[in-house]
Amino acid sequence: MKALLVIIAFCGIAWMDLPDMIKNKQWRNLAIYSAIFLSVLTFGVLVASDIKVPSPIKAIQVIYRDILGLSFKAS
Amino acid sequence: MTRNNSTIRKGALPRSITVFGICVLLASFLTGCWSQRELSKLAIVVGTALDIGDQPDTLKLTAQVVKAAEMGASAGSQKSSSGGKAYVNMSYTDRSVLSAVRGISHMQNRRLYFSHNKVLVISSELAKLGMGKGLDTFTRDYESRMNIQLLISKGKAFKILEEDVDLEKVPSLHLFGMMENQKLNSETAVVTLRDYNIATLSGSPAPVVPIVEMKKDKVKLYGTAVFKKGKMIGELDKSQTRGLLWVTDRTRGGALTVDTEWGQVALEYLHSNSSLKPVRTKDGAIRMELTVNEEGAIQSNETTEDLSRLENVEKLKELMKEAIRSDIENALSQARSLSADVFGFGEIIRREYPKEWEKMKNNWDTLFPQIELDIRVNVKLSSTGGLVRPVIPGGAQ
Amino acid sequence: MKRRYYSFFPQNYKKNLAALRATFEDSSDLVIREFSFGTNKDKEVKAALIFLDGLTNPTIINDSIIKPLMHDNHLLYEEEASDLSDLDLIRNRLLSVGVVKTIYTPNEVIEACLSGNAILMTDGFCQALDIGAKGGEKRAVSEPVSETSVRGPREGFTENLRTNTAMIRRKIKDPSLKIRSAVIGARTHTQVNLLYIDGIVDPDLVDEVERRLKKIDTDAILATGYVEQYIEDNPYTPFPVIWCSEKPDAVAGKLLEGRVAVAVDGTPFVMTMPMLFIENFQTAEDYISRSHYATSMRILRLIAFTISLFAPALYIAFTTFHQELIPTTLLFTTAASSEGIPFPAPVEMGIMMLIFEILREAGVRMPRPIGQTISIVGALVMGEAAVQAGIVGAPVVIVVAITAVSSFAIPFLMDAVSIIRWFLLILASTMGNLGITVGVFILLVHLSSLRSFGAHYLAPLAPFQRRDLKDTAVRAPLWAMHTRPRATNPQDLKRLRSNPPRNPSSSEKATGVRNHDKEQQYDP
Amino acid sequence: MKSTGGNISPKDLMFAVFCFIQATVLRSGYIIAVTRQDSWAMAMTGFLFAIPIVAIYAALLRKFPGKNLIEISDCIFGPIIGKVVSAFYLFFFLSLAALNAHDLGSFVVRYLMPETPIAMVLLISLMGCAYALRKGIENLMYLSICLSIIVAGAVAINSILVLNDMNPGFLKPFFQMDLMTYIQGTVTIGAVPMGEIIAFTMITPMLEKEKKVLKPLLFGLLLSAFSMAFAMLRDILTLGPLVSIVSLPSFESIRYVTLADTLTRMESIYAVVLILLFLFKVCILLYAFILGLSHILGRKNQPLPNQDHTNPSFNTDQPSNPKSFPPLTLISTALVFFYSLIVFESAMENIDWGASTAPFFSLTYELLLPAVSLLVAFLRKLGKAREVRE
Repeated sequence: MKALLVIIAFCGIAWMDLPDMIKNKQWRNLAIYSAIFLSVLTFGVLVASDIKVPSPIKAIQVIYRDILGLSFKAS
Repeated sequence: MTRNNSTIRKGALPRSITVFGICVLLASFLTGCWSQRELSKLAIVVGTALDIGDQPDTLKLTAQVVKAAEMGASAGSQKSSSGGKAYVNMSYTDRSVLSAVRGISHMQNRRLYFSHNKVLVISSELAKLGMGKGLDTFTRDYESRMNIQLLISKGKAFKILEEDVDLEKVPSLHLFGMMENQKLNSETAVVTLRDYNIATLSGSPAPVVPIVEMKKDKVKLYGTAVFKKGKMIGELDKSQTRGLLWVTDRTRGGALTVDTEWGQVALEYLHSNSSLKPVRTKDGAIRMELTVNEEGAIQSNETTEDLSRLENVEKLKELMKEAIRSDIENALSQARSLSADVFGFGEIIRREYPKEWEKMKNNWDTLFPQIELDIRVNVKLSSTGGLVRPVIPGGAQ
Repeated sequence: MKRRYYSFFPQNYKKNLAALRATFEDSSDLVIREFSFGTNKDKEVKAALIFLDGLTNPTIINDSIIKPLMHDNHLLYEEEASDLSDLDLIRNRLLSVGVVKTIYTPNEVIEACLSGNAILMTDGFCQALDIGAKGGEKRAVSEPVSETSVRGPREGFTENLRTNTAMIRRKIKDPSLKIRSAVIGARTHTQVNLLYIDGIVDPDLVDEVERRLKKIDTDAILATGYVEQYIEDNPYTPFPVIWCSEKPDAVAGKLLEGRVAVAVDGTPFVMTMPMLFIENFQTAEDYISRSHYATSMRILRLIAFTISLFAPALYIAFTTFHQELIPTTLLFTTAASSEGIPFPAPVEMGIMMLIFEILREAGVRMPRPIGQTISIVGALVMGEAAVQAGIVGAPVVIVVAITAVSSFAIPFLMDAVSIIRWFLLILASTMGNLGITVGVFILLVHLSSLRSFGAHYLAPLAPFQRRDLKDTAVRAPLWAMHTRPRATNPQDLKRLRSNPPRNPSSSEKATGVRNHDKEQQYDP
Repeated sequence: MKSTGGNISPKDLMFAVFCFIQATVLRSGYIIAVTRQDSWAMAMTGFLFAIPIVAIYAALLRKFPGKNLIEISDCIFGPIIGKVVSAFYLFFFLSLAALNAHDLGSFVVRYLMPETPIAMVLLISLMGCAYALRKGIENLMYLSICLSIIVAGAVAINSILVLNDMNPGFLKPFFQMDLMTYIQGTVTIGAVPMGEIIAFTMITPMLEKEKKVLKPLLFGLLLSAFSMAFAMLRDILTLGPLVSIVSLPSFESIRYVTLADTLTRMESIYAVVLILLFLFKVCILLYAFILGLSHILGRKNQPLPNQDHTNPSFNTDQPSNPKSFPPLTLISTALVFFYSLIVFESAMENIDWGASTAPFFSLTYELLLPAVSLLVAFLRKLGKAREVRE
């Protein structure tokens, strides 16, 4: 259900962005755009369908705190 | 981002308007049932009472809910009032405050709404067992505020909310107004949840909360409850409470009747301020120095003596000083016997002498009764009110 | 689109007339008055005066054109009188009319005819004379309906372009007030004038306005609003980005601030541009009344704007999301009035707002006496009855009423506000305070992104221009507003010659004695 | 017309910095929990800590006038390493945008609309941001002074209203904690809210006088430091020891406002201002991300997307420049939306991150990378050396 909403929203985004590029025949931009569009769409669908996507912030925290040892002690 | 007029002219803007509009509309349908609370679906709580439940380890929560229609009737609404009570008390017994609230909503078609909660009454039995359970919910919850009035009841707390009120329509509002009014009397320590929390968090935690009791369907202020480690351990009576207020600079006014050689004279406290300072003596011990500056007035004179004479004024001043000093000493001895730092000596020492405090804080309970308090009272009697001399028979001659 | 023009037959008078008749076929208001004149019989000249009845002034036609030709030719010198067929002679010696022009093409004939001139064609010539005989019925100058003034001038523009420009000219007696002219509309041939003060206005601005006017390619311009929609920068904004007024003094004021005015024939409104958002809150009266009063009125209008924009949304947000914000006692009353109302608060509000909009529209379009009845029926009866019947709560009626009254205090923004109000209402009823905040954010960014002929719409506020704040929420005394607003980028920034500006009393103190002497000298 | 279209005055930039940092006042809870009643001083020391950071940005921007951070690192490190460095920056901007959006969302959910899912809150807020970005960042920057006035007014009014509840005793004892605590406070304030103005290095090429960067940035920072210290003082004075245990001190302190029993509970009004500021901040960060992404993906030697419309109203009929950048606004906003949804699972994680790792994470991008860039530029003798010497 939520994933469906995400897809609908992305259709809206595409509807707003694509016509200009197609009209102006910017095929390179279109290709880049589609690549980003699809990856964000995948990301969004994953988030929306409650599949646990690990937060990059978590990874950074592990790198900084546990590997580099850089962290303040939380009060 | 790249604002381009030619595209806008050709219809990119209508497109974004369409999409935005659809999104807002969708959002409105989706959010419709989330945070929105219709006024007519709310039960506005204005007072809460906490008692010990009948089962072990439970508490009984009583919420006083206002019947808006009855309240509104006075404000000129067309709806006729049925003449009934303007409030309903709802109770539920459960293991925590939150589950009791949920319990009440199981029985009602409306949701309890705590944002306008004004007073929280806790029964002394519960207070003696420990306050933490109830208060944390009220502090943490986003709906409830920290400026609600805190009260301890002698006897059952929910009884307090069933007070027979005359001028107000709802007991809780009456209680709230009553507490606001006490600032002028200076015989009650008016304590909000925030004050209680700050006192608890301070260096020497011994918060106080006023006590109320029911007498013949009317609520009466009784004194002050003293807490330590979240449990009620004792009480201060009215004079001791006033002493406490003198020390903590919270006296705002009040009346004092003194017995003079000529008879009774009523004095009024007009303006007062006090300062409490820790002083380090030569041997390294810390004493407290209290200076009370008081400005008073003669309020009534039942005697035939001319009180405007300066030597009489001096006598009255002495009596006033004595009264203040005895209030403070009373309070101090009670605090010492309870070993509870209700005055916040510890906190003041922590602020002024943090290093010494580090050493003292661990055995503060034993140190506190030994802390000396120097009391200095300065009294001024500034006026004799509207009369210079009393009305005495034949006084005009 | 191209008109079907007849071709001019050189020197063939009869054919020309016939062709003209064919062009104006089925136009019963066309008058072709054929006559002949001359001093001696064999040299009589056949001529025709062509005009559209109703557009021309009969007095000019009779007394200044036909009469001199037919009766006054004895006043000519003899050698002239012998040959009257010379058009230049007629033009120079006979016609006692101010504006006479020789024209050569059939297009010009038709255009002149349509714009209310009389055309004199004589036999044997391929030219014609375009004689200014404009006239016909027109409304007298009267007090403007849309803006009334207490202390200011009471005259308002009329539908006649020349009258309008004359009124402005009468205010600004300076040759540097320029009036450029253009004709727009393939069918309507509407005369459009562009006014500006040379030396104050930014020349680029004039060129830009003219360029945009020339770009208009339409067949009809019937009012200022038509031109406005063709030349404005942001077609999709609800806010007015071109200012217009019915009052010559207001327009003159705008011209003096370095703006360009566009007057369109047939409308009693003159537009000025560029427009700033703050102009919605300014009235001509502000500059006439004392500055304290004007300032308080400005602030009042700003408050009215805020109320009429946000009141319904805030009411909904407060009563359905943030009840903690309502004072306890007020909450009880509000809750009491919403007991037993069948609709959720946003729907309730929507219904009342809809009713109000309908009432307003009905009141505006109806003749005035009926309009009043409608407002009484609507406001009193419906509001009261709706509350009595328990359809809406009394607070909602109050809020809508406040909203309505406030929106009347800001007539320029009324249209914009009445749309945005709905947008905010929807946001508030879905997201409460957050919705309103996001709405405000969008509104601010939208306003900030608007441009009116290159000027930032939100100008003295965003981009912030401290020195221009003197004429925003505060209306500083005139002597303190010594510069024109920078947003219009005027060539001549200084309004006052004396620099730095002085409080009049302080300058009087300095030269007080001398002034006093002078005054006495001139006193009779 | 020679209007200021597309050009941002130094004053605008200065107040934009103020608004940008002011949004983070809410997050002062991280520091107040550590340095307690001395936190107000941390705002000032944090400012001192931020001065060298800002100086590095200013030096970089001076060396490469008219270029933004991404272009500068391209210049310094060459096309390949430059891209990698740029990607790091981009990740930082993206994370900051997501973190701030999450802050906004969790704030609204916790205090204004507890039953609404955070996704809806983020959606509507980010829609507002996307709209602003499509309209052009300069329009937002123009608003900064107005916004600052509103903010200052709101803060002043609220502070006056809580004046009655203040107790100066709460400030004592002064400076009695470990030195380490104060260093932590200083670094946290210097890095987390203040250093984040690195996002403005993406906007400075749009400045009216692009060389005058240091002054507005520094004065903006100073202004924010003062106002932050002021807000913290207010919170400490009103909340006392409570200040270190409540989650949002500056919000909690305003909940005490009681004026004549009617003007109570002003915090929803204050919340409006805070949300506005958050939207402003997220917009700036998002813009930095989008512009950077466009630069990485776009073709070389093309004009900046915002510079070819210096005066948008007057070239309505001219053919627009062929856009060399794909329209990334909406899709990037969507990315931030999903990122901020997953960024933290709970408020506790958020607090832990903010207090422990965030300063170091931020400093890597705010101090380390620019400093290395500057060093490399010096070694490779790039940029306008003459200007640096001045």
